This record gives sequence, structure tokens and C-alpha cells, in this order.
Amino acid sequence: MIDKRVATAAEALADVKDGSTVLVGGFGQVGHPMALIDGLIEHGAKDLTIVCNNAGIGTSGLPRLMKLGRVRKIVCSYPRTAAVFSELYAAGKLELEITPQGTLAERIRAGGAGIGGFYTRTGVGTLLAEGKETRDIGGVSYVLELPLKGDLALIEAWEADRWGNLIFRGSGQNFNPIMATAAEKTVVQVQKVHDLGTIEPTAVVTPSIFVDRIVEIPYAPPYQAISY
Amino acid sequence: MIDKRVATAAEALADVKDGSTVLVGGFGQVGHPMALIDGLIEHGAKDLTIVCNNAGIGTSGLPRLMKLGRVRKIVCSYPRTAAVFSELYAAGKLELEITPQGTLAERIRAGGAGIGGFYTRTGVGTLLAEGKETRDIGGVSYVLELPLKGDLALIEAWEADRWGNLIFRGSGQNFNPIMATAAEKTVVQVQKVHDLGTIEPTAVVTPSIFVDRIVEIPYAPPYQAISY
Amino acid sequence: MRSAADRMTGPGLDGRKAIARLIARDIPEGWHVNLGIGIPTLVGDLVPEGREVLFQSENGILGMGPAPDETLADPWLVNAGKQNVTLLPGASLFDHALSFTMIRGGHLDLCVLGALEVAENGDLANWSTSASDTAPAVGGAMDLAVGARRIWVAMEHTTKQGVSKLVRHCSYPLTASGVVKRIYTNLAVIDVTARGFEVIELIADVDFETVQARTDAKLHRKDVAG
Amino acid sequence: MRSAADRMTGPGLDGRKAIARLIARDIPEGWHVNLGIGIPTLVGDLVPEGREVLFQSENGILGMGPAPDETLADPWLVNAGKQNVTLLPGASLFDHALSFTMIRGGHLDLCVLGALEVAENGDLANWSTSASDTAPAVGGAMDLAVGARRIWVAMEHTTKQGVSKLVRHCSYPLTASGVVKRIYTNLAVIDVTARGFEVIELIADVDFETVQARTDAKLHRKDVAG
Repeated sequence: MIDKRVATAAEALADVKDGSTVLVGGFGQVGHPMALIDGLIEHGAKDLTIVCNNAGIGTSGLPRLMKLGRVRKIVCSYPRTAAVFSELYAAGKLELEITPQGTLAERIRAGGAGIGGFYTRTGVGTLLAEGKETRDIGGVSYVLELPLKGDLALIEAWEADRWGNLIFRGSGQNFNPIMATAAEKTVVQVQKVHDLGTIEPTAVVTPSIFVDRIVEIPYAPPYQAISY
Repeated sequence: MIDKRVATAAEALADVKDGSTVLVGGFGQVGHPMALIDGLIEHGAKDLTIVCNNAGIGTSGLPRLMKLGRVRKIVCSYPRTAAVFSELYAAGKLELEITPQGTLAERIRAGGAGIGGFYTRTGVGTLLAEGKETRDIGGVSYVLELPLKGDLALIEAWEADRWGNLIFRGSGQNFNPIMATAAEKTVVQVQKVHDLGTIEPTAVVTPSIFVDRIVEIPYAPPYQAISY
Repeated sequence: MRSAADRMTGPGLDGRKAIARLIARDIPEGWHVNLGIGIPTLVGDLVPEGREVLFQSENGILGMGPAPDETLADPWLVNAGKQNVTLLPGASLFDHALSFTMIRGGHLDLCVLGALEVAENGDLANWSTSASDTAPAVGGAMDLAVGARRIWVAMEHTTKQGVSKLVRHCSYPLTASGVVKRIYTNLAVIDVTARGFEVIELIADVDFETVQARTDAKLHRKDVAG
Repeated sequence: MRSAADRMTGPGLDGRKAIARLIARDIPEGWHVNLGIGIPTLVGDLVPEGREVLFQSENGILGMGPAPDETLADPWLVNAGKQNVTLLPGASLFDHALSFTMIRGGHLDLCVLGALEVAENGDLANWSTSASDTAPAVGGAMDLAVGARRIWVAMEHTTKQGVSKLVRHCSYPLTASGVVKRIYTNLAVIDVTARGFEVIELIADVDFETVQARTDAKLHRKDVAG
């Protein structure tokens, strides 16, 4: 019987290696896997590259991981959400690869879909295209962007089954479905695991093939819902 | 009030021009918009390029359109489904652009997503990569594929609302959701139009932004379900 | 009532709402629209009653409704500015890949963005104040700027220091080249045309010369050559 | 019981099922598997009871169950061969973009394909008999061949004319280079290794020399050097 449930975040993350690239889902705090990030903090892995749209909020989760000096580099579109990031970056203690949000999403999708690279108009003629190949296709300028893959993806979904089919709530999809496709191991934090067959085949957003481990964390609202 | 419903296929297709590129959904007969193809036959447009995974089955629909001499070219992965195609192709009366199925899907998605081109391993070193740029990325060989867009997309969905949100049944998604994104005008044949709000926001597969016109055709099974 | 002088030194919330209301007035029924952070976000609540406009958020929402009462807000539903939002009947929810298919693929009729500077050729600078920014953040601005069919900018006409944000050439790093079609400020509504900035509407009691005096680029009068 | 001679002249349905049964025997629980048209399709119904294997179809299905009774078939649900199929509890349905994300992105543990020829370096030819094919058709074969983590081939050992389908070099147009890992025929199970074809199992009463005589490339014995 296929059963991807594990009891704790610690167990789900036991084999994470130093130097890993970790894709972390969420947009703001919605769909952001706080319990798994706490697990990563506990685990102790260091020299990490974090791929996440934001750099976290406040002092828990990603900001704490950064503060503990465990993050070497962050790849994101909008890091200016946590004071810790700004301090460490200004002090030269954190590498930053800033990527337009749609390009970040498409690079992750490309990583999951076996695409070797793609051309986008986004960023052409700007600082963020510097050092990248640009190319004229049909009279339009494009920049070549390369895929992004993770050793590990940490994502949050609303509900699952033991095979790992996932559904999401509200705006909780965001980067999670594409990140699930783009890592060697995808670990999911869900609020409820249902019997197989409870989630309708047409309702599945992330098919089970993309999920490796499931940690059930009882129902709770997103860690923090802040307007800023 | 936004209302994309039109009464008939004829009305939905009134402005189709000769020489159009038409994306046609479906895999076999499932999700294949037979009523809209009949409308296109009635309309009389000629010199068409048809993009469809298969070349139809039997003598109705696409085979009839081809038989009437209205198709200049077909872009597909598996045309060997209709005798009419094979005859016309052998007689030099039909151009064929054969594309691996996954590359066909990705080219259509790229067309809809504003991607100027992408690199795939599919087809490298084969006849289907001849004349295309190949490139080494990270020690792996890829071939450059370009996006596919349509002047028109003809798709079939299961149910809709008046804004054009779509849901699909069974294996009826196939090429339909990506084709809906990749044409100037997307016309959908659905079996039922519901009140706005009946389809749950999380259940929507094709968001309304991608749909231009909806023709309601009462519930019926796919035109033909043949094993071959 | 706020005076013309107030509007020239920069609007408060009322002034920002006034800009947003003009934009809402000009969005036709049936358009699909993404709203940037700041003044643009205010547009969503100001569309005239009964006009169906579909607001998109890059984190995966199409069909956002009015801002919720704070106590009734669904914490799982936020917009690009991480504010709680509501859904209209007919809304849809999806992931970032499909969201940016909408954005990059040219499916949005309009995106309304804030700006640091707009140049008379339509260049937009709205993400960074220098190449050595201590904490650069671009979000979805670059994708939206090249992807939406039209870019309108909503901004105060000048900085707090009175420096024009409409310029001949951008001095800040670009978000995208030649993309802005129209600018709504506290002083005027200005189209970006082949000949440069063209004033199509003056706000309340401000006259053309006053707006020109506050603008670091030549303004043209609509329907007047030269 | 069919004789060894029968198996050498090409199997009927029983013989094709025998090949498929061997493959089904060798697929571990938990694998995600795409089955090509022909003998591979038969594998789906032959997985030992109670072993959970997820079968994928490139037209947007994961978790196909046994073939349905014809009268109960859902006409909206077909596999890559356009045959009606069923869904297991836990199945999912999706579009071609996501389906080929699975395929091209390396998420399938295995794809079982038919073949016209397999070369000793793992080259696969299974889509076209010549560059001037009068009606070429590739389907998803090229995507599957490069995308799945493992390619196993299920085929008769020789053509009806007795010509070996295991060859030194493919003469038909390639589907993909160097991708085949294992071949199941009516005579043997053969791994494709660094040294070429390696027989890992002989079927019933066929001996190694007989298989070698029917094969247009050198066969190696497993665990025997040279």
C-alpha cells in the first residue's frame, strides 16, 4: 500500500543535506509551510539556497532561518518583506538573486516540466536581463531564462489523500503546485488527510505523482495575515 | 452584463477568415468540438491550417473539412486516424507538420503564455529535429521549439457559466485548456451553461478570461467512441 | 473640499481615491484588469455599480470583489498586496503558472501600476531607485508591464519635494521600455502618444499651464498640433 | 500450452499477454507507469492483486484501473489508444500541459513501449518505417522515450518474416537515442547494458543459443563476462 504520510516534520526532513536548494511555497503567509520551515530550523541544515517569492514576515520561519545564518542565498521576486533579510543583505551576509515574479514561476515550472530554458519578454532592457542572452524572435526581443529545480520542495496544501493528491484553499495555490513538480523530494504540510477516493479526480490540483511525503498539521488559519 | 453566450455555431463563427489557423481540441473524440467543426464546414472558410492532435475519425468533422478541400495544412502528432488524411497527404494535397505530442502541447501553451520559444530534449537526434536549432544546456542536448498560436480555437468543455468559466468531464481536458489560452478568439461548445457562481472558484479549470464565445449544445456523449 | 494647492503638494487618501475614481470611471465593462499596489488597489472598490469588471491578482485570483469587512475576512484569500479580499460569483482560483499565462500572454486588457517615473516615450520606472538598491524587490511589475495589453499609471504628479515624475528620460532603473499608454495624476490625465505626453483631461480647477510648470517634459494639448 | 516454436514465430493474444504478464510481475508497488499502445496496454490488467501501481495516460489520466465491461464504459474516459478505461480511487484528471510535465519532467518511473527495432546501445525506433512514410504519426512516443526514468520495450523478438528486431544499429528512423533499459520478448528478457544486450531471463523452454540465433546482435549472459 502506498502511504506517503509521515508523523512529523522532523521525520519528513531527516535526510536534508547541507547545501540543498529548497523551494518554499506561499505568497505572503497564504500557502506558506510554516511547520515545515520550523522543521528545517530544528534539523540544522545549513548553506541553504532558498527559493521563495518573499523573504518571510516578522521573525519566525524564513527570517529565523536567515537570522541563524543557515541561508547562503535567496532567490525571489519580492524579498522586501522581512527586516532580517534587508539587514543581512545590506551587511553582505546573504546572496540575492532577484527574479521577476512571472519569470520565477515559469523557471520553476520549466524545472518541473523538463524544459531546458525559455524565452520571455519580461525584463528585456532592464538591470535584471544583464548578463543574460537576448534574442530576436519574430521581431520581438526576448531574454533566455533557465529552469530552477530544488533538492527539496516544502509546500502547503489544504487537504490530501495518502497517495498525495492535493487540493488548495483560497489563494493558497500560488507557487505550491509548480514547486511540487520541480524538486527531487516534495514534502507537503496539509491540514487534513482524507481516505483515498474522497477527493474527486477532477478536483485534484496537484496529482499524487509529484508528492513524496505528507505531514498532517491540524486545521489552523495561515500563520499571520498581515496587510503591508 | 458580460454574457458570452451565442445562439448557434454559425453565429459564433461568422467572422472566421480564409487562411485562418484554427486550434481544435480533443484527443480522439473526447473533448473534440464536433458541432463547431460542423459550423466551420457550413461557414465555408478555406485555406485553413488546422492544429489538432489527430486528423479526426471516419468521414464527419475534420475528415469532411479536409475532403472538401478547405484545409491547406494540418499540424498534429498523430494524423493516422482518418483515411481521408492519408489519401490527401499521399496525393500531395495536404501539408503536414508532424510534432511530438508533448511538444505540440508545450508549443500551444507557450503561445498562450507569451513564451517566445523553449528548449526540449524531445526529438533530439531524430527526423523531427531536422532544420531546428539544437543547443547544449548543462551538458544535455535540447532542440528549440517555437510557440503555436491560433486565430481561432474551437474547444469542447462540459459545463460553463456566462462569463466563460469552464469545467471538463473525464479525459475531456486534454488540449482544450491550453488551446483556450492560445488563440485570438476562443469559441467553446459546452453541454450546459450554469448561473454565475454555480461553478466553485476552486473547481474552474479554464478561467473565463480565456473564453470569448459559448455555444450551448445539449448533453450528449462524445460523437463516437471507437477503439482502434 | 481640497484646494488645487493641496493637489499640487500631493494628495492624501482622499486625493488618492480621486485619482482611483477617475480610473474606475474609464474602465469599460468586461475588461480584465490587474491592479498594482498603492493607488491602483483603490480602483477595485470604485467601479460604478452594476458594471462587470474582472480584477485579477497575480497570486492566482480572477474576479475579486469589494474589500471585506475586517472581521469577516477569509485569511486564506489575499491579493498581491497581501490584503484580504473577496470573490465575486464567477471568480476563479489558480496557480502562479496560469496566473502569469494570463499576464505574460497578453490576456489582460489593462494593468494599472504606480510609478517612480514615466518618460515621454512610455518608459516605466517603478521598482528600484538605483542599481545599488540595498533591498531591491520587483514582484510582478516587469511581467505585468510587458504582458498587459495596456499599461496605465496612477501616481502623484510630483514627489513630495515637488520633482516631476513625468520626465523626458527615466533616471531610475527601468521596469520596461515604451509600455505606458496613459497616466492619471492628481493634476491631469495624460496619454503617452507618438509625439509624447498629451493632456486629455485637467483635474478640477487646475489649468494647463500649471500642469506644464509642474512637469519636466513637454506637454501637448489634445487636438492641438505641435 | 503453446510450444516454443509458436513463440518463435510470433505470439498471438495469449503470447502477447504472456509478455505483458512478465512486465506486470516486475513493476514494483508505487511506480508511476505509462503504457504504450499494443502489448504494453495489456500490462495494466495483469498487475498482481493488491499491488498499487499508478498507470498514467498522456491524454490526462493518472490512476487508471482495469478495462471496463463494454456496456458500462464511460465514453468520456479513454486512454492513449482511445480505448475506454476506468479510474481507481485516488485517480486524477488533468490537461496535456500537466500530463507532459509528468512525462518530460522525469516524473514517470517507467514507460513501456512497443518497438520496430531496438539497438544494442539502447536506440529506439518505434514511430516510422522510413523518412518518406506516407502517413507518419509519432504521438507521444518521443516525449515518453526521453522523459521517463526507464524505458522498457515489449515486442515480439522477430518480425513475422523472422527478422530480428534486436539489432546492432537501427535502420528505421529513431524515436530517441540510447534510452531503452530492458526488452521483454516472447523469447527472453534482455537488459541493455554498457556491453550491449544481456539476457537476464529465458522464457520457458527456449535456450540461450536459440535466442542468439534469432537475434541480429551479440547477446551476453548475465553474470558471465565477455
